[in-house]
Amino acid sequence: MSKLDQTATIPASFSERHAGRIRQMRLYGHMFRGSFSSMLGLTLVGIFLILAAVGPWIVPFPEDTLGAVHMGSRLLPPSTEHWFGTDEMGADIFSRVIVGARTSLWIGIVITGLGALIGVPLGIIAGYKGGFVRACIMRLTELFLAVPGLALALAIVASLGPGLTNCMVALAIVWWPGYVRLVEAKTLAVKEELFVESARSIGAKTPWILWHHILPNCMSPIIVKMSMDMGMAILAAAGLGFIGLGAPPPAPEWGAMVSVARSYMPDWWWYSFFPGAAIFLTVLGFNLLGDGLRDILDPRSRAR
Amino acid sequence: MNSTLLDINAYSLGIGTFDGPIHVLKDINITVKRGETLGIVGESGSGKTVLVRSVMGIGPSNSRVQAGHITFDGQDITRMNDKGWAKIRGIRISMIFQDPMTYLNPLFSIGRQISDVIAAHERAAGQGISSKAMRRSRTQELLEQVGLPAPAQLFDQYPHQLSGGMRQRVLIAMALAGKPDLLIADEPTTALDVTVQAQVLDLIKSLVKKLNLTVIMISHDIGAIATVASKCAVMYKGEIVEQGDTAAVLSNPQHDYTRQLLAAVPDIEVTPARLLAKQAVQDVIPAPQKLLEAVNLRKVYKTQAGGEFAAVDNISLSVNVGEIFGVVGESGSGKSTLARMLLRLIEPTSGDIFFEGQDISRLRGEPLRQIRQHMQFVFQNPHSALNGRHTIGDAIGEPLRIQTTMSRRDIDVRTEALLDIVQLPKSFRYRYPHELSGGQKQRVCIARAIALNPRLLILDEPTSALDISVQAQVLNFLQQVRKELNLTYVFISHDLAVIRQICDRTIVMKRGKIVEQGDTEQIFLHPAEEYTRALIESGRVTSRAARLRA
Amino acid sequence: MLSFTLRKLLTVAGTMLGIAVLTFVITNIAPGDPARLVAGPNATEDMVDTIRVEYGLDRPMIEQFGIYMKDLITGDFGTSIVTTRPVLDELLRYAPATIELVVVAMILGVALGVPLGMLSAVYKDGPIDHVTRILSISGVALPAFWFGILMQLYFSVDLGWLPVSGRLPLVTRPPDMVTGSLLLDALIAGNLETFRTALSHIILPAVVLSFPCLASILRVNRSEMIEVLQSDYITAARAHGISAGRIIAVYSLKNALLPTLAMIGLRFGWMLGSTVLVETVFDWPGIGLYAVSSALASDFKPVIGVTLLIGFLFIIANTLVDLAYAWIDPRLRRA
Amino acid sequence: MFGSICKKIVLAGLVASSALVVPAQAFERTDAGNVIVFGGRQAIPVLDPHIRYDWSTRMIQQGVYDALVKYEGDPAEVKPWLAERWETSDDGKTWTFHLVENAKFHNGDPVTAEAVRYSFERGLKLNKGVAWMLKDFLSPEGITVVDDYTVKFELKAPYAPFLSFLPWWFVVNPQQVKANEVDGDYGQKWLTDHAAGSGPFKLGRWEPNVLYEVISVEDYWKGWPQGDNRPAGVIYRMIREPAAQKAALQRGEADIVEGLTSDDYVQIARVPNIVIEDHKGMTTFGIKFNTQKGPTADINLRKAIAYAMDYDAMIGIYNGAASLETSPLPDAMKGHIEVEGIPRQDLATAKEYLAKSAYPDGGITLDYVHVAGLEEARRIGLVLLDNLKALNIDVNIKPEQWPNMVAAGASVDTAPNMTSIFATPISTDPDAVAYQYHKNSWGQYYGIAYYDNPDVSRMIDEARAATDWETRAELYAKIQKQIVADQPEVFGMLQNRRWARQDYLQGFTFSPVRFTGEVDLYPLWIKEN
Repeated sequence: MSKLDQTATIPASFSERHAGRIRQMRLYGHMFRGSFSSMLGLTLVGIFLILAAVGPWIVPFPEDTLGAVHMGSRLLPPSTEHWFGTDEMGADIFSRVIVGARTSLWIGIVITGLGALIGVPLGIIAGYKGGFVRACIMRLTELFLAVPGLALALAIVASLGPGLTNCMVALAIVWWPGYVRLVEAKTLAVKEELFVESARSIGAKTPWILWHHILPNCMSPIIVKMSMDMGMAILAAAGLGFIGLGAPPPAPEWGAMVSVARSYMPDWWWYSFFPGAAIFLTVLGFNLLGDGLRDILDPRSRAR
Repeated sequence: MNSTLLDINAYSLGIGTFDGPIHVLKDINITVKRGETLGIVGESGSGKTVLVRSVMGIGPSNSRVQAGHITFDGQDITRMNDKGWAKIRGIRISMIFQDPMTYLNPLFSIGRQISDVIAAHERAAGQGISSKAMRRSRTQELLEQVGLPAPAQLFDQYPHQLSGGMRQRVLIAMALAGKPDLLIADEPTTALDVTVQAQVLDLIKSLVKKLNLTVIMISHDIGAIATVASKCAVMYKGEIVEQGDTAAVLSNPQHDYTRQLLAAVPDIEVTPARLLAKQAVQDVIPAPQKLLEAVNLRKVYKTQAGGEFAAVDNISLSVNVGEIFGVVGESGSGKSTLARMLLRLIEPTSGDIFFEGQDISRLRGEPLRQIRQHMQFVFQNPHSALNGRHTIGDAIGEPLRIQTTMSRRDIDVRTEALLDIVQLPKSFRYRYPHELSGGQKQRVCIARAIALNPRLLILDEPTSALDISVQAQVLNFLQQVRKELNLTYVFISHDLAVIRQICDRTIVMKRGKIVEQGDTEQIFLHPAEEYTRALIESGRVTSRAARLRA
Repeated sequence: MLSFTLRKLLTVAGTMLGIAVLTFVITNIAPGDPARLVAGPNATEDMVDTIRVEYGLDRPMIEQFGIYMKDLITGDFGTSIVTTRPVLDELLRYAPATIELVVVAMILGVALGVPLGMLSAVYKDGPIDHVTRILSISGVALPAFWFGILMQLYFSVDLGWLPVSGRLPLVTRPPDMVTGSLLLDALIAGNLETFRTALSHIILPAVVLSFPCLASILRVNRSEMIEVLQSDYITAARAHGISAGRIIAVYSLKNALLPTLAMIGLRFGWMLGSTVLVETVFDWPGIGLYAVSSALASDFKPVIGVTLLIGFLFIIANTLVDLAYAWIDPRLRRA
Repeated sequence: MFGSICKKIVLAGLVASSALVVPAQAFERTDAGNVIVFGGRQAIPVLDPHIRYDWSTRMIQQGVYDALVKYEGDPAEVKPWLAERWETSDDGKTWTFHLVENAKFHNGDPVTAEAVRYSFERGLKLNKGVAWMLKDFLSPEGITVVDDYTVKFELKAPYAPFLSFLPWWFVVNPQQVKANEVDGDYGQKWLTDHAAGSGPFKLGRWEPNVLYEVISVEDYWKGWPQGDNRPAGVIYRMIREPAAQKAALQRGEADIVEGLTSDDYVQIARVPNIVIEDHKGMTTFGIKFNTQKGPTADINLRKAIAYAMDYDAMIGIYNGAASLETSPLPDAMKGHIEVEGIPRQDLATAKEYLAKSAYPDGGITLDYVHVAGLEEARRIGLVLLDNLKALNIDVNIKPEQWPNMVAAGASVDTAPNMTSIFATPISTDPDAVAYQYHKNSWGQYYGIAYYDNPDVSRMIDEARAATDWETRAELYAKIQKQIVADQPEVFGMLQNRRWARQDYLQGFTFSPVRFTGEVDLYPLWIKEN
C-alpha cells in the first residue's frame, strides 16, 4: 500500500481490491463442496446444461429429433445402436431425449424468467410502497394463489389451444404470484433495515433505493427460488403435456414424450422410462442445487 | 465450607472455521469457591460467553478443547458425555441468560416451562416425578421467591404477556428450580432498561445472600459487576488479563487493558472540561441563532386493539446553530421517533418543523430531497446501517452520486478524502462492511453523513451498539469532526454520562413527552423530576465502579 | 369477534368473486365452440344455433358475463353444456371424492413428512439427512402422472395387490351417503369390508398425490427444526437440564410445527390442483377429472365452477390453519 | 430413539397395507347372475336418444331403447325390430310401418304407433342430435298414427336413404316422458340420466364419470338369443388411460375394452385367455386440403402431396390392422367401386406435379391440424412431415381441441391447409359419405376441404332423389371417380375396429355401421367353465 498517489485511486491489484468477495466466494464453494446433495444437484444441472448446449451436434440420429420416421425399426428395445431404444415411429429415443434438454431448458427459462420478471417488480413495489398499492397487488396475488396453478393453466391452455408457447404463457401467468409473495415478504424485512432509512435520509429517490438497496438484498431467495422453479416449471409443462396440451409433435419435449409413451407401458417400458427419468433427474438436479444454494445464501445458515 | 467448587485449569478452546481454527479461549485459570461471587468483565468477542457455556457443557458445537480441564466439585467435566451432564446441567449448575425474550419458549406457558424443569430434575435425581399439583405449588413458590406478584395467575401466562424485567425474573426462577450449587448469569441485565436493571441486580444480590449461592456473572458493565460480585476477572481476547477482589481490581488495575477500559467509562460526576473552556468565550458569542425548530410535534400510531398510542406527544424544541442538543430517555420513550420525524423520515401526525426558518414539514419530492443535503442522520446500529452488498467506497460515495453531478473520478477522490477525515485507511474503499469492526463501521457511517457537508447531524444513539472502549473513541472523534466542519448535533442517548460530557442543552423524554429540559449541567446538578433522578442514579452505579481508584 | 368473522366472510366473498371474474375472462379468451361439440359432428348450423340460444352463447360476451355473475351471486353456477346438468349439482357429486383423496394424501404426507423432517434435522449433515433430503426432493421431482402409472403397473398388474383404479369394486354398493367420503361412510355404516376395499382403492392415488407434499413438509419441518434447535430457548432448555429427547419431541417440534402448518395450508391448494393429473391416471371420479374433461370440451362453466370450489376449499383450509396457528401460538390468541 | 419409532411406523404401514391386498377377480358375479364389464374411455354425459349419439352413448341407448328397425351383421343389414314390416309408396314419399304387438316398455306400457309418432316428433322438434338426418325431408306433421300398431310417414320429397337412418331413431315412452316434463322441455332434463325405453336392458346404477350399469330385462319382448345364458347386466366402466385399461383387462377387472393402442393389441393378443376382435370398419381417414384458400388451392400441389405420401406407413401405424381407401367411399358401403389411379406413393410423379404447381421448388410450410389426443392422427402427421421433406415442404403439426378445430374449420378463411378427419358414416347408404363432398357441406367439419365441383354436387342431389338402385349406383361410380380426380384430400385408410376381450365373453357380433368402439350388448353372454 504505497502512498505514491494522493489524488487518484490507489492502484491495488484486483485480488487485493476484491479480497472480501473472493473470500466469500471461496467460503460458498467450501460449504457447497461439503454437501453431497448440493454437488449431486450441481452435477445433474451441469450435465443438463451441457446437453442443452451441444445436444444436436452429439446425438447419433439428429434427423430423428426433427420428425424422421422409420417404420421398420419401431419400438426396438435398448441396444448398442439405440441406447434408449426406439419409439413408436422408429425414432431413436436417446437422440430425442438429449435434444429434448434444449426444449426443457427453454421452457424452464421462459416460465421462471417471465414469472420473475412480472413477480419481482410487483413484489418489490408492494413491499416498499405499502398502503393501497400493496393492498391491490397482494389481493391480486392471493387471488391467483387461491386458484390452483395447474387447474388455471389447464383452463388457459384449453382456451388458447395447445402448443408450447401457449403452454409457457399459461404457466407464466400462474407462476408470478409466488415471486410477488416471496419478494414482498423479503422487501418488507429489508425495508426495515437501517441502510434503507439511511439511503432515504441522504435523499435517495425511491427507484434508486429499490434498485441499489432492496433488490440486491432480495436476490438470494430469488436465485434460490428460480433455481427450484426451473425444475418445477419443466415438471408443470410436462404435466400439461400429459393431459395433451403440451408441445406439438415432432418437438422432442420430454413431457409430450412421456404422455405419448404412457400408452406403451409396461411392455415398451423404455419409451416412457427414459424421458421420464430425464425429467426426474433434471428437476431433481435443479431442486438439489436450489436447496444447496439456499443453505449457503440464506443468512440464517451463514453463521458458521 | 470454603471448598473449591469450580476449577478451570489452563483451559484452551479452539473453534474450527472455514479460515482455520480460532483460539477463542487461551490458558484460562479460574477458581471459584463455594459461596463466592465472581464477575467476569469483558467486551464483546472477549470469549466470556464461550467460557461460561463451556462450564455448562453447551459450548459451540464445532469447538475443541485444546488443553486444560474444568473440574466441578472434584469431577472433571471437560469431556463429559450427555448422561453425565444430565445429572449436572440445570441441577447443580444453572444459568441465566442475556435476552429474556428469546430464551423463553414463546409457545409454552410460564408454569409449564418451569414445572418441566422441575420434572426433569426429579427424573435426573431418580426420585420419580412428583404430581402436577406439587410441581405447580413448587413453581409458584419459585416465582414468589424471585419477587413476582400473583404467581398463581402468572403460572398460566405466556412469555409475550410479560415485561422484560418479569421475564428475566422468570428465567432466574427457572435457574433456581434445581437448587443449583453454581449459578451462571450471562449479561443478565444488558437487554433491560436502565431502571429495571437496578431492580434485577438487587434481586440477584439478595438471592445470593438468602440462598447462599455461588455465582459467576459475566457482563460488560462494570457497574453491574461491582454491585453483585465480590471477586472479578477481566477478559480480553480470550484471555484472563487480571483477576482478584473486585474492589482491588477496580481501584488498582494492573493490566493496561483494564486501565483503558475503566478510563473509557464516561464519568457522570465530572463537570465536562468543555464547559469550563466554553464559559470563557461565551460572552463573545452573539445571541444563538436557531437552526432547527419543532413545534407541537405529534406522532400517533394505531394499536392492534384499535386504540391510539402517541409515540411522540406534543413536543416542541429548538436547536441552535453550533450546539450539541441532547435527547435522553429509556427505550420506548419516543426519542428515536422524534429524531426521525425531525428529518422527515417518519411523517409527523401533526406539528411543524422549521429548518433555518423554512417550514419543511409540508415539503415533498424534490425540495425535500434538496433539504436533506443539509441535515443528516447517524444511526444507532452501524452493523445494519450499511448495505452488506455495497463496498465502503460505494456507501460513502452514494450521497454524492445521488445529490450531486460529480463525475465518478471526483467522487472517488472525495471518498478517499472522507475516509481520511474519519481516520480510516484509503484501501477500505474496497472492503465490505462485514469485514469491518463496529467502530470502523460507525466511522464509515459518519463519513457518509458528512459527505454532503451538512449543517446538522442527528445522531441516534451512535455509540450504544459499540463496546465501551470504542464508544469513547467515537465520541471524541465526533466532537473533533464537529469542530472541524462546524456542525450542529442532535444527540440521542440513554446514557446520561455521555450526555453530560458532550451536550449543551438536553431534554429528558418519557413516554413521548418531555419531562424535563434545559441546560445539561442544570439538569444534572438539580434534576427536578423523579424520573430524571432515577436515570442519573443508575448511570452513577457504573460510573462510580469505574472510578473506584479515583 | 363478530366483526372479525364478518370481515373474514367479506374477504372470502371478494376473493371468490375475483376468482370468478379471473377464470371467466381467461376461459373466454379464445373462441372455442362447445355448442358445436355437443350438437354432434353432423349437426347443421341451425341445430348448433338451437344449442347456442339455449345456453345463451349467442349473446355478446359482456352480456354473458353479466348473466353469469348475476346467477353466481344467487348461488347458480350455470349449466354444463356437455352434461346438461347444473354445475353445482355435479360439483357436489364429485367434490367428496376429491376431498377424501386429498385429506388422506395430506394425512400420509404429514404422518411421514414431520417425523422424517425431525430425523433429518436432528442428524443434520449425517447420512440419514442426505438420504431423506434426496428422497424428499425426489418426491417433488417425480412426474406424478408417470409415477402413478409406474405404481399401477407394479402394485396392480405385476404384484396384483391393489386395484388399478376407481373408488370401489364394481359390484360393491357404496355405503349410504352421509359425508360423501366412502371411508367414513363405510365406518358409519359399520361395514368394515367396504372400508377395507375403499382403503385399498385410495392407497395408490393418495401415495402418488402425497409424495410432493411429503417432500415439502419434510423440507420445511427440517429447516425449521434446525433453526429452532439453534435457538436461544432451546439452549436455555438444555441448560436447565431438560433431556434431549424431550427437547426434540416436545419443545422444538411445537415451534417447528408452526411454519409446517402454513406449508400444509399452501400445499392443500396445490394438491387440489394436482388432482387434475392424479385423478386422470387413477380414474378417481373427482372434481379434477371433471375439470379436465370439461376443459378439453371447451365447456367452461364447470371449469370456472371447479376453480371456484378449489379456491373456496383452499381458503377454508387456510382459515383452519390460521385457527390452528392461534391455538398453538399464544401470541396470536387475543384476536 | 426416532429411528426405532420410524421403524415401527413403517412396519405397521406394511402390515396394514398387506391386509388391503385385493385378489384379481374375473367378471363380476352378483346374485342375479354374471355382469359383463366393458372398459371404455369415453363418458356418457347425456343418455337422451334424441339429443346425443356418440359411440358410448349409443351403445347404451341401443341397449335400453328399441327402434323401428335395427342394423345387424357384417355387411350391415337393416332388420325389422319394433316394425315387423313396412311398405313404400311408388313415388318414394310415403312409408308405412306395421309394429309388432307384443312390444312393451319397461314400465309395462305397450309400444304403440302413438309412441313412435311422439318419438319422431320429439326428435324433430328438439332439433338436436339425430334431427339432422331427417329434418329436411320430414316434418312432425308428416307422421300419422293409422291405428294402434300402424304408423305412416309422409316425406316432403323422395329420400332414398330414409330407411337407413331409422335404426338411430329410438322410441321413447310418451307417458313417462310427459310425466317428467319441466317447462315444456320434452323431458330433456329427466331423460339425461333416466330411460323410458323398451330395449333388452333397463338402467341400473348411474354414476356419471364412474360407471353406467344396465340390467337385463327378464321378459324382454323379443326374447334373448343366448337364452338362459343371458347376463344379469352390463357395466360400462370408465377407464381413461390405455395403460390402465390394459391392466384392468389383464387383471380381469374388465371383460372387454376398446381404445388400446395398435401395439397394445398386438402385444395383448399373446396373453392367454384374451381374444382380439379385429374387423374391417367403415371409418374413412383423409387429410383434407383447404381447396379454396392458400397453397393447397392449387390442385397440382395437392396431387404432389398425395403422391409423396407413404401409404404403407399408414397401415404400419395400425400394425396392419387397416386397409387403404380405394375410393372416397368405404369398402363396406353400397355402391363402392375401386377407383383406378388413386394416388400411391410415387416420388417421381409427386415431383412432376410439384413442378407444375406454383411452388416448383417447395419451400413452403403447411399446417396440419389434428384433434389433440388422437394418436394415429398425430403419427400420420409425422409420416406426412417426413414424406414432404422430399418435396422441400415443411409441415407444422398442430393438435387442436375438437371444438376449436371445428370452429376454425367453419370458415373458408380460417380452415387449415390440411386437416386430418376421421369420418364414420351413420348409415350404409352411399349418400352418407358422398354428401360430404356436396357444396352444402361447407362449414361442417367433414366439409372442411371446401370442395366445390358443381357436377359432383348435382350428381349427389340426383342420386339422393332417385329411387332406383341401378341409377344411383351408376351416379355414385361417377361421383367417386370425379372426387378422386379432384383430390380434395389425401385418401387415407380404413382402420379396423378392434376390441380386446376375455375368451369367456361370448356372443360378440360385429357390424361395420356401428361407431368405433360401439358393441351390440344384446347378444353378449359369459361362458363359465
